[in-house]
Amino acid sequence: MTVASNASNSFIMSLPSPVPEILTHPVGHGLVMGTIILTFFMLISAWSIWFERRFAGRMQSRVGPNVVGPAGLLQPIADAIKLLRKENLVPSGADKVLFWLSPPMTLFFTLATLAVIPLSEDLLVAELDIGLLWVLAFSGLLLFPTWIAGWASNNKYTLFASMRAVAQGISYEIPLLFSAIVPVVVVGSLSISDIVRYQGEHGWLLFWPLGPGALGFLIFFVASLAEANRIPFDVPEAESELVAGVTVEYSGMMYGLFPMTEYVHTLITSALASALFLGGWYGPFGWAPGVHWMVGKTLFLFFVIFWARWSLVRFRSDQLMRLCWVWLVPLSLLCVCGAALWVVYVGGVA
Amino acid sequence: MTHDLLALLALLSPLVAAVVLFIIAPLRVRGAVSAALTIGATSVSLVASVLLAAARMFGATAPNVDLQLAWLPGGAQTLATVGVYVDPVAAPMMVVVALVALCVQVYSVGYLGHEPSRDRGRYFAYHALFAFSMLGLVMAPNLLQLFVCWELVGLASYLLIGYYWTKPSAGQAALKAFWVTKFADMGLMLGLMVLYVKTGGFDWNVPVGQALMTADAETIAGLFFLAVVGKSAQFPMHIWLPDAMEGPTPVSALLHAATMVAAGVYLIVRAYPIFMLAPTVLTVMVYLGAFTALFAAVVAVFQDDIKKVLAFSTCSQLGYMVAALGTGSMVSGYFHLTTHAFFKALLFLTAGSLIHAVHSNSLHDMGGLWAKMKPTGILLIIGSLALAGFPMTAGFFSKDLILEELLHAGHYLPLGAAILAAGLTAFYMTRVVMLSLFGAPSEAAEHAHESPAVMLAPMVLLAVLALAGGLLHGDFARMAGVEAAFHVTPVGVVATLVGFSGIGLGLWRFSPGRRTAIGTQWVSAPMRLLTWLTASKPVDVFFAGFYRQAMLRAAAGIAWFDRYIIDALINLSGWAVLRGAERFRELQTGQPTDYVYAVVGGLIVLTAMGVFTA
Amino acid sequence: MIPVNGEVLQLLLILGAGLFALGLYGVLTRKNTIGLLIGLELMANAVNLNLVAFGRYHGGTDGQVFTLFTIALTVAEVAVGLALVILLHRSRRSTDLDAAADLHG
Amino acid sequence: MLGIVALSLIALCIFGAGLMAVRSGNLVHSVLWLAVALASTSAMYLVVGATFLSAVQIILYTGGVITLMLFGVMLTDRNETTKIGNPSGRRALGAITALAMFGLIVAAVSQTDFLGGGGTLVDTQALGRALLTDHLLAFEALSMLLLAAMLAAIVVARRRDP
Repeated sequence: MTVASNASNSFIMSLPSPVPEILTHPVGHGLVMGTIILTFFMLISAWSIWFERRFAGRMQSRVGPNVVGPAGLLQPIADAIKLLRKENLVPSGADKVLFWLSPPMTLFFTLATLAVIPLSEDLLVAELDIGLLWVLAFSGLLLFPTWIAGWASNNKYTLFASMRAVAQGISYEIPLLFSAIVPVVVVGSLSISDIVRYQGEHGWLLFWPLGPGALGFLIFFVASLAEANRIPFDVPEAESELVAGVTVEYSGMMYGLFPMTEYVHTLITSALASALFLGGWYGPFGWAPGVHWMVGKTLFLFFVIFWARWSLVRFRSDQLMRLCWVWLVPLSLLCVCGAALWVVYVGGVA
Repeated sequence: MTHDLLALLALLSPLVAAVVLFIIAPLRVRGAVSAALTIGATSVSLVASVLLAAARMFGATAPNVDLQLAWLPGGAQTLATVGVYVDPVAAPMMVVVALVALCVQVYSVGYLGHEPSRDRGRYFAYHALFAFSMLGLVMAPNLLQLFVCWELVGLASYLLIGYYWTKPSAGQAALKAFWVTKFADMGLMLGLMVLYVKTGGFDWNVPVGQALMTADAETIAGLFFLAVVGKSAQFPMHIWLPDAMEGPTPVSALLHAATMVAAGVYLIVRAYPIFMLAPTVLTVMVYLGAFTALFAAVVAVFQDDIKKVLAFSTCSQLGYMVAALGTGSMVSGYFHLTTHAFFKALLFLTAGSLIHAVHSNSLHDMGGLWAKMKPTGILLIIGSLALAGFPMTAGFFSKDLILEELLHAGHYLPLGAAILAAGLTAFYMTRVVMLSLFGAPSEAAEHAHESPAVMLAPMVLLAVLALAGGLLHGDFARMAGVEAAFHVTPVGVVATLVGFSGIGLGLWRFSPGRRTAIGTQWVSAPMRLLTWLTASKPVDVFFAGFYRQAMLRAAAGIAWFDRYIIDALINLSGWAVLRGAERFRELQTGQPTDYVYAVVGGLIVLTAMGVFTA
Repeated sequence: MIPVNGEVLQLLLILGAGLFALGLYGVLTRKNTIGLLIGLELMANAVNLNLVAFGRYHGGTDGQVFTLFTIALTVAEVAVGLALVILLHRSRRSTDLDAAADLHG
Repeated sequence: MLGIVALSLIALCIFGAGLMAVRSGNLVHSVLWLAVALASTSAMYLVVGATFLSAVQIILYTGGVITLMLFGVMLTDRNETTKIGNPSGRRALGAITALAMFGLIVAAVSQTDFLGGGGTLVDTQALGRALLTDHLLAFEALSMLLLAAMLAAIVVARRRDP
C-alpha cells in the first residue's frame, strides 16, 4: 500500500501555508482530501435529487418542484428537514439492533469506496495499489445492509425485496468484476490512478483496446447500474409489487439515508466508470488534464442514468437473470480474453 | 513470420468460430449466423492452407513452419508442446481438409435448408469444431497433440452421427462408432506411453535409427496400427462405418469418406519413421489392407442402400491405402488418400443430392433420375469413373501407383486381391449408376427435381478435382524425394482391363433393357450363398450369433463354478463379516458430532505425541 | 504494515490457534447445520491466517498462493454445504443436524 | 509499536467476533459476527502486508461466503433460525476438547524458536506470476474443482419435478 503524499504542483500548493504542511503526512492528506471529496459528492447528490425531479417533470410534460426557493432549488433542504423531524419507528417483531445498524452501514460502505476514487492527479484520499479491488470489495459489501434491512424488518415484502437484491447483486457482480478486469489487464495495475495515467498516454480505454474496451465499458456500465439497483434494474424495489423494497418499514432520517446513499453510490459508479474507461481527468487525446474533465464525465454519465430511468421500463426478474447469465457473463469473458490477446499481440504491458 | 501467422490463422479461425458458437447460445440458435460464421472461418483456413501449400509444392521449397508452445511444464524440462507444424507432408492434407470441409459446409446450407434453425446452428457449430480438430491433427508438431486432436475428431464424429438425435438408430450408431473407435484408440494411447518411455518424447522423427530398438518399434507401430484399424475402418473393426451413415449425408462425405477416416492413414504417414523400423507390422498392413479392400468391395456389391455402398467402398479404398503404406511406399498411399478424398466426397454429395430428391436411401427408389437431374447425374458418373480408376482420372493414377508398389514389393497375393477389388469396384459403381440414373422410374422419382445451385457448386468443384487431381502425382513423388514420371506398365494395363470388364459387366447386367434385374434378386444360386454371407453384415452376425453363443456356453460353465465354488467361499466370509458387523455397527451413531469427536480425538493424540516427544 | 518477526509470528500463531479452537467448539456444540458451517469457516480462516503469517515470516509467494487456494476451496465447500442444507431442509423440514441421523447402525 | 498495538486490537476483534459467532443464540447474528471476524482478518492481512489477499478475503469470503450463508438462512425457517444456541449437554465436552486443542497448539508454538524472519513484501504482480507458473497445475485443478462444486450445488439443490 503506497499512500501518495506528492501533493505537488497544482492549486492545492497555492493555498495558504498551513494546509500544504498537513498534506505531506498521509493521514492529514487523507483527512483534508476526504473532506473535500465527501462534501463535493454529498452536495452533488443532494441537488441531483432536485435536478432529477425537475428533469422527470420535463420528460413527463409537467413542472416538477418549483415552490421552495428560486425554481425549487431549496427543495432538498426542505426534504431533509421534513425527514429529520419525523419519528423513527421500529416495527414490533423486528430485530432491533440490526434494524438500527443497517442505514449507517449502507452509508459507511458507500463512503468507504470514495477513498480511492481520484478526481485528479492530486485530488484523492489515498492511492492504494489495489484501489480497484478496494472499490469492488466495498460495493460488494453493500449487499449486507440491504439484506439486513430486509430481514430485520420482519415483513414479507422486505424479505422478498432483499432476496431479489441479493440474487441480483451476486449475479451482476460477476460481469462487473470481469469487465473491470479489462483495464487491469491492459494497464497491468490495480491502481485506479495508474489506469487513468495510462489513458493519458495511450488514449481512452473506451477506444484503444479495440473491441474489448468499448464492450467492457458497456458491460461495466450496465452491471453497475444493476448493482446500484437503478432502473431498468430496480426489481428489488419494484413499487407496484413490493411497496418500496427493503425500506418499507423505515421512517424519518433512517429512511432518508437509503435514497441518499443510493444517489451517492450511483455517482461513485459514474466516477469509477469515467476513471476506468473514459480517461479520468484527461481530456480527449490527453488535452489539458484537470479536475474539470473528471467532474464533467462523471456528471454526464450520472445524467445518462437519469435519462435511462425516465425512458425505460423495468425488467422482469427472470429477464434480469437471463440478461446477466446468457449475455453479460459470456460477453465479459470474451472481453477479458480479447484484452489479453490485445496485450500480447498489439499493446504490451508497460 | 508470415507463414507462421498463416498457419495459426488456418488453425485458430475455426476454433474461434466453434468457441463463439458454443459459448454464445443466442448466436448458435440462429442457423444462418452459425453457418455464415463457420463457412467464413473455414474459408479463411482454406486460403491460408492454399498459400502455405503453394509455397511448399510445385517445386517451391519454403522452410517448414514450426511454432511450439511449452505445455505441461514439468520443472526444468517441458513434458510436451503444442503448436503448429507445416511441412510438405502436412500442407497438402491441410488443403484437402479445408477444401472438402468448405465444400461440404456450403453444400449443407442447401441440404439442411428445411431443418429447424436451432438444429442447423448446432450442426454448423459441430462442423467448426471438426474443422479445428482435424486441422489441429494435421498440423500437430508431435504425436501427443495429434492424439488429442484425434480424440476431438472422434468426438465431432460422434456428435455429427447423432445429429438426428430423435432417431434411436442414429443414437445407437453414434454410440457404436464411439465405442469401437475408442477401443481402438487405446492402442494409440498405449503406443504413446511406450514411445515416451523409450524415447522420452512424443516426436515421430527423433527415434529414427538411434534410440529405438526394432522390438520397441514393432510394439509401438503395432499399437498405433490398432488405432488405425479402428479409425480407418479396417477389417474386423469396420463395423461402425456403415452404421455411421445414419448421420446427414454431407457429414458422411466429410468425416466418413474424405477426412476423418483418412486420419488413420495420415497417422501412418506422419509416424512413418517409426513404422519403417517395424517390418512385421508393415507386412501385416499389406495383407490386412488388401483383404479389407477385397472384402469390402464384395460386400458393397450387394448393398441396396446407396450410402452403404459408398461406405463399404470407403472401407475398401482405405484398405488400398493401408496396403500401399505397408509396402514401404509413403507416396502412393498418401496420394491415394488425397485423390480419394476428392472423388469420394463428390460421390457422397451426389448421393446426398439424389437422396434429397427422392427422400430415400434405397437404390430402388431412385430409378430414372437421369431425366430429372442431368447435372447431378453427370457428376455421379464422373465420381464413379474416378473411383473405378478410369484412365486419366485421379483414381487411375493413384490406384496404378499402389498396384505397382505391391508388385515391386513382391506381395503377389495382395496384388491379386487388389486387382480383383478394382474390378469389383468398377462393377458396383456401374451398378449404382445404372440403377439410380437409368433404372425403372419409381414413384418417388416422379416428383424429384434438381438440387439448388448452392449444392451443385461444391460438387462441380470437387468433380474438377476428381478429374484433374491425378496431375499432382509428380508433386507428391517429389515430396518424398523421388522423381517419378507416370509410365504405362503391364500391371497398370491389367488393372485397367479388369476395371473395363467390371464396367462392361455392370452395363450388361443392369442395362435398362433388363427391367427385372433390380436389387439382389439377380444373383444366381452360388452367388446366393455369398449374398447371405455378405449382405447381412457377416461380422455383425458373427458377433451377434456364433460368437455370442460360444461365449454363452463358456460363460455358463464358468458361472456354475462361480456360483457353487467361489460364491460359497464368499458367502462364508460374508456370513462371518455380518456376524462381526452386528457388533461393530453400534459405533455408527449417525450423529455427525460424534464422528467429529473421533477425528478431533485422533488429531489431539497425534499433536500431543508431536509436542511431548519433541 | 509491520514486518513479521518471530514475536509477531508467535502472536499470530496463537491467535490462529484460538480461532481454530473457537471454530472447533462451534462445530462440536452446534445443533444447527449452518451454525456448524460457521464453525468450519472459522477453522479455515485460522489456517489461512497461519499460512499468511508464515508466508510473510519466510518471504516468498508460496504462503499467499496457498491461502488463495484455500479460500477458493472454502468457497466451493460452502456452496456444496449450503446446497445440502437446503436439501435437508426440504426433506426434513428442519436444519438440525440430528434430523440427518437416519443412517445410524 | 503502533503496528503491534493495531495488530493486537485487530486480533481482539477477530477473537471476540469469532466467540460471538459460535456462542450467539440467533443464527443471523451468528453469521454476521462471522462476517465481522472475516473482515477483521482481512484488516489483519492488510497490517501484515498481504494487500491483495486482504481484498480477495473481502470479495470472496465476506462478500461471497457470507452472502451464500444468508441466502441459505433465508431459504429455511425464520422461527428455527432465530433460536439456535449450543445445547447444554454438548457444551462442556466441546469446550474441554477445544481448550485441549488450543493448549496443545500453544505448547507447540512456544516450544519452537522463531528466529529472524521479516521476509520481503510480495507485490500483486509477483503473486500473479507465481500463481500462473510454479503453481499452474494446482491452479488448473482448482478451476476444475470449482466447476465441479458449482455443478454439484446446482444438482443437489435443484427441485426435482415429482
